[in-house]
Amino acid sequence: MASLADKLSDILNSAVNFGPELLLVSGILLLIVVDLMVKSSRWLSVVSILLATLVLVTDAMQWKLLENPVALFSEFLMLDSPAAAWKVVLDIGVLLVMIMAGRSVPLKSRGESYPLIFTLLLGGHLLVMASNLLIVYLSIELISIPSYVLAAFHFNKRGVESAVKYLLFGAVASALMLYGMSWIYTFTGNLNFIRPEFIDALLNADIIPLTIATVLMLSGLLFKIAAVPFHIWAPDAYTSSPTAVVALFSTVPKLAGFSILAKWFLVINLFGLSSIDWVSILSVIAMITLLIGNFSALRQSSVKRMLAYSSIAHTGFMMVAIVSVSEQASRNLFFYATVYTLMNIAVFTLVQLLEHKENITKAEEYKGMIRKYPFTGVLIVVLMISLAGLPPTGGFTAKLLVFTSLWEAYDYTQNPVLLYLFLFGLLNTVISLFFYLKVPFFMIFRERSDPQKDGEQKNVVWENYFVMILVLVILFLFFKPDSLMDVINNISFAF
Amino acid sequence: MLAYSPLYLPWTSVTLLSVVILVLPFTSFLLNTLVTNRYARQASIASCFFMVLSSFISVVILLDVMKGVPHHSRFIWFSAGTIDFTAGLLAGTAAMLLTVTVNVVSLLVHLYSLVYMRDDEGYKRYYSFLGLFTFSMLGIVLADNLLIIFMFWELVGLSSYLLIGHWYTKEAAARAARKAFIVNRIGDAGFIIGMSVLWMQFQTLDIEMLKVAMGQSYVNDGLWITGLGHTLELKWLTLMGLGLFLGAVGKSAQFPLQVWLPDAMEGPTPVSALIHAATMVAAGVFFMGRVFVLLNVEVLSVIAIIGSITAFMGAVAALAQHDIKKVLAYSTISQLGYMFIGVGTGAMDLALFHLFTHAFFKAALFLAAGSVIFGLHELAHQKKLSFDTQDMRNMGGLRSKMPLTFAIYSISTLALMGVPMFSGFLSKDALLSASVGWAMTLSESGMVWSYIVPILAFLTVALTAFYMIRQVLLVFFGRFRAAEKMEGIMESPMLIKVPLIILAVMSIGFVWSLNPFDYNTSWFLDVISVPDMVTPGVDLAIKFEIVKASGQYHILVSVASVLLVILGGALAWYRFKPNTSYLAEYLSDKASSPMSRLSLNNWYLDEAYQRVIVLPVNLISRSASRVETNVIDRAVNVVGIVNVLIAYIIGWLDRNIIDGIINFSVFFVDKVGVIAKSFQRGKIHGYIILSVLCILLIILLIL
Amino acid sequence: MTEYFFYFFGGMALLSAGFILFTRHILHAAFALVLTFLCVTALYILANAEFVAVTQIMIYIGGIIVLVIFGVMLTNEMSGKNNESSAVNRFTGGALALGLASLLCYGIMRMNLGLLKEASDPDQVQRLGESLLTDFVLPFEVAAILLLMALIGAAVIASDKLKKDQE
Amino acid sequence: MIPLEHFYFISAILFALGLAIVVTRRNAIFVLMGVELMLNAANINFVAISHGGKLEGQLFALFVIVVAAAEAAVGLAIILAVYRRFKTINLDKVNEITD
Repeated sequence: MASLADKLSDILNSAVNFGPELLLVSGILLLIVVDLMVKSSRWLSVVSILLATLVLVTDAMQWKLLENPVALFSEFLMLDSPAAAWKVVLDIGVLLVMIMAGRSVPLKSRGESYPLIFTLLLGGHLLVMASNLLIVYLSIELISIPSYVLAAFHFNKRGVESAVKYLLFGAVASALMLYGMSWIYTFTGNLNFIRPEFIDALLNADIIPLTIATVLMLSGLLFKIAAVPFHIWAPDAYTSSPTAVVALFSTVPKLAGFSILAKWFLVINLFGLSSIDWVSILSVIAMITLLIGNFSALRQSSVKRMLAYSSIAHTGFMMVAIVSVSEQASRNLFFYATVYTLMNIAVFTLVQLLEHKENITKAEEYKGMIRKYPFTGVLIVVLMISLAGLPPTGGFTAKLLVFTSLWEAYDYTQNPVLLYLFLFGLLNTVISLFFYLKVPFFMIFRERSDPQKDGEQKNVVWENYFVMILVLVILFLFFKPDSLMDVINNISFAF
Repeated sequence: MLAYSPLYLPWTSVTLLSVVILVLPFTSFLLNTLVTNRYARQASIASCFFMVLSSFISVVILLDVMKGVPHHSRFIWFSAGTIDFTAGLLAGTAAMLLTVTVNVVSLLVHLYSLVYMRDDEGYKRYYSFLGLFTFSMLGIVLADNLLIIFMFWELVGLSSYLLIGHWYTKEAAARAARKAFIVNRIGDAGFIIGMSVLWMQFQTLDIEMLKVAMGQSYVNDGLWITGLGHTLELKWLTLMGLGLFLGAVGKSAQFPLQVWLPDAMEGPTPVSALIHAATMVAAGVFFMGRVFVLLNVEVLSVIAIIGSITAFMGAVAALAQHDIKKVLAYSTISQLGYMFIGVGTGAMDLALFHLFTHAFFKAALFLAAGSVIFGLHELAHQKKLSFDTQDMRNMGGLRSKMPLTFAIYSISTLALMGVPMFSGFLSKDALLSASVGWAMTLSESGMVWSYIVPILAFLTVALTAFYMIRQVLLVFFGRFRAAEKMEGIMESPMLIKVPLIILAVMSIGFVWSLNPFDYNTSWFLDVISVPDMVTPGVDLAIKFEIVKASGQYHILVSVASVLLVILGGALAWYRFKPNTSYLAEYLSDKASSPMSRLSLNNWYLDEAYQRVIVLPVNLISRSASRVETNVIDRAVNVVGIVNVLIAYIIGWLDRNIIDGIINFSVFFVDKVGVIAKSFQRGKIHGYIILSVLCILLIILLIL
Repeated sequence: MTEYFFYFFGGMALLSAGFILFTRHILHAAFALVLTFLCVTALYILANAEFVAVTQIMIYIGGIIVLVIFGVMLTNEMSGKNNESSAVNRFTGGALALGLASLLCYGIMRMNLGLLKEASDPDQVQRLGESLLTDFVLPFEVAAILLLMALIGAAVIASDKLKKDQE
Repeated sequence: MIPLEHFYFISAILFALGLAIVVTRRNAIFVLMGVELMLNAANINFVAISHGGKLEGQLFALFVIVVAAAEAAVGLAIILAVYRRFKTINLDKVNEITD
């Protein structure tokens, strides 16, 4: 039993490595105060972007300086290089969303949205570092509760409807997860799931209650990453929330969920010793997720709803990396996550732009837009190609890497389910083309219904340049994936 | 893990020059995209110069590689774990020949379009997409790696999609573009499957490396084992070949995916000449050449049969078309079928030979057809007439007004029919001989079905002669039918004539062989040779037998094919020569026998696909989304049925025990109301039920 | 003696929860919920967790229940309709819950947990408090932020003035 | 003494009852109550099990109670907002999103 003094000094020592999060918390408080004092939303926006940049920089520095994994706060958190890297990705996501929110009327009209988004980011930070079930639960709630509120930010009928459904569905999912946790705690007597005794205890537990508990526990994580069967909230929430919020939902919580799922998957798999074939189970879930995501996207008329299903399908692709269980697969997942963040936020920025300027939401309403917004149109085409995973974009490289690691996993284990997943995933890539290219098709090959004098009209908007930078990065990641891979290769996923 | 890893190969002057060839069209694409509309004309002229330069460089390189040494450069693109992804450039003889062809035809199309597309409002866009297309086509040709080829393959698909849909305001053009795109996707699925099997087995997609690796692999006890010990079942080898072939089927419009090519004629005519005659459709054949050594016997047989079926079906479909370009489109399909016969019978060199001869005379035909359309269009414009300028029923007698176009059309027609002294005769004769030799050899080992290939090929010769003579007669002979007088029609301007003349010259037999009656003397076949098959299970001895047999029957084949040409041509002359009653009937739409309807509608393939594929797919995707959104309602149906059932049972008890029929009716109506109400219900409950149910099911499945 | 208390309170908790399931009157349900929580509190005490029990009473019964009743008052009564609430999915929902319960019970029977630990230690509350501010300081602070943001979020949503132009 | 299993049985049944309330009641407040019951059920487990005098379970339960309060606050606020716009909190009738 450590003495009180030891415990207090542990807290102080941990606080040193907790800089980015402390910064975040102070930033949240600052934003609340600024919101109360300043009327103009511009200042809030500026402060938010600054804060996001600062957090990004501190996280990046932390990652760079980190040598060995550090346990923080009585081993509640484990700051290792994957966690540090994931935090950077989440920060990038939030920074981009903050920039994008510059055009989001609903977010700007209520200053509370900014602290809420940063709270969500804080939850993400804690979740990627979590090594304790309690922190997993708390940080998932810390992500969820701001999400429920943000989903309602249109404050119209559809907005609050989607919020209430999201809330009830999320509450049930987290209750299921909690119940699973209570059983797991029963078996292990320990909340710290990266300790060897935790794994030992799980190995000794009776298989039937263990299975029940693990699956219940998984449901909460599947909810966060929007995988089948906990994906149903996504289309409704995406359709009715402000677009900037959708961009946020589709990236930050999902990626944080993936990082913890990747960690947790190793635990429930008991590092390969489990008598239950979790790899196959998750592979089947991934296949169904791909199937439902892609096939349902085919028939959607609303662009945001289509992108919701597309993000479900991307969940399936990222799960491919998780079931491949290898260090390289984790790296490839990381690559995928980075590219996914960039392209998803970029495409939502343009969707938001057109929604704002032209008040259009449906794919067929995009007809002829390339003549009014030639630059925007070209960017959308590139982004859709990237989302579909075609060359020459980073989306292609990401898919290629993920499937490479899946193939290696199959080659190593000879598990036929992985082979089916491999072929099924490839097939789905082809299918996904049809809906991704629907919007470009309407933009290019259909005349506008109100042919005004276009062309002379110069539509110079900052979004074009913002997205252009993102697109250039995406293209760059195709031609020079090593530039990112070299950075990722420094992450030690040893666990 | 052991893996085949391709080595780094440094850049050489030749490969760097090849990069320049790639860069020039891409620059043209960028230039035409970026300039403002004011300078569109200048930009397009600059593009023509780029193409001149590019053609010149490619000829220089061709002369260099014809000495026999291919140039290959390769660098490591990126690595994932232990695996290196490479990319590189391979300038071999076949590749450079095709590079020259692509560049030259593209140059001629660039020049031709300066006039043809002069007044089009999408002029700038048109030139920029031409540049993009040329760039991506050259990419396919020069890449050394299946993955890179696939990328350019996609890019070719994209740019052809954009070019077909050039006149996107026409509903038909937009639909044709989409159709081409979708059909090509099916082919891509095959390509991906083929690539993934190769990847599974060898962990590399570098073609040179694959050749080595494939040569080291062997078959043992139904298993396909690589030199490094990776094992797959033998069926994967066949599946790989079929997958790659499916990719080629999509691009080269072979049965059963040929439906997109006729519709693609909605694009501008020069585009049809470039894409749908000379280059893009040839990509499939060329690609088969690249992976030829990886194919096994089963796949080759499938290729031969598909090729012959396509050749025949395409020729039949060309018989009764009204549209001048559609005849040529179906003819292209049919000729591509010939090339695949060549691939399938192992005569890869002959297939490439036909590819090149065909590229020139078909481009000439398309551009000449464009000249005709252009002339009629000018007429319609001047006289304010409105008629379909592509419908041959509106043409006739143009010989006198467009003598040069007529001459060129005739030359290329003779080449296409395979008349001696013209290029088509050489290559077609060679392919026919090869198919005969193949069938003879195979039938010796009991495979009599193989005769289907030469039989269909020979039938196609007669059909080809028929539809081409018919077309020439309808367009250039007889009386002009669209208007009273044909005064407005004039020969096209110089910029259109020059490309036509160049292409026509390339259709003369002497250009290709000193002795225009014997393909064996062709310089082309000296520089191109069939790559040695390395696939396990291929018996090289059979190949020699095939070659021997084709040599034996060569004279017989030539005579037979000439006779068939005369037969077909004579039949067409008899029917469509000016002032026959049949012609009159045809023009008044009375001669529509079931046979000609079958031909006109391309064997009703579109309709069949509509029924067999499109409708079910619609059904599936509709029900997928319905299940997704309404799955709960389905569950409610079940609940409703259970409710009715319970209601019925209770009702039955009611009726029997309390003797209350009236009571029952009241009860029943009440229940029906409840059921009806239960349909309009909050989905959220259903969502939660469904999710929890899935979780329970997963648990039960595990236990 | 404690056994009787245990089964009594356990039974009461289940009965009152079952009442919520079947009652049509929302206020009755709210009161039944109070009863359930109280019985659960008793179970906590029987399991020697006095501090948790007190927290349960203070937060749930003092806070959440009041919130729920406020919600009931604010929503249901204003429309002048009766505050009944009908049910859906009786069969599927019931079957699902039954299935879940039996699955869980089956799992529990395989668990082999032993008996409840005898007697509590007297300085439990002190240890809890110490833990909260040392070992558990991180979750403690996180919970604080969670509550703050929930407060702000609830205020944002609840204070929203209905815009006139909305549907 | 009381077998621990009996705590777990009660918690399991309470959990299932909570779920049943969630999936069968139309009224959003009822659904919220169901969720609260489910959380409470999990808490019973956490409190009942004690591993060698460690208090982790109890502490976990405390945090769950806090989270439940936060969730209830946000949930009721959203339900209120729903009521303002739809004039009902019957989840069946809250059905604007149809695609």
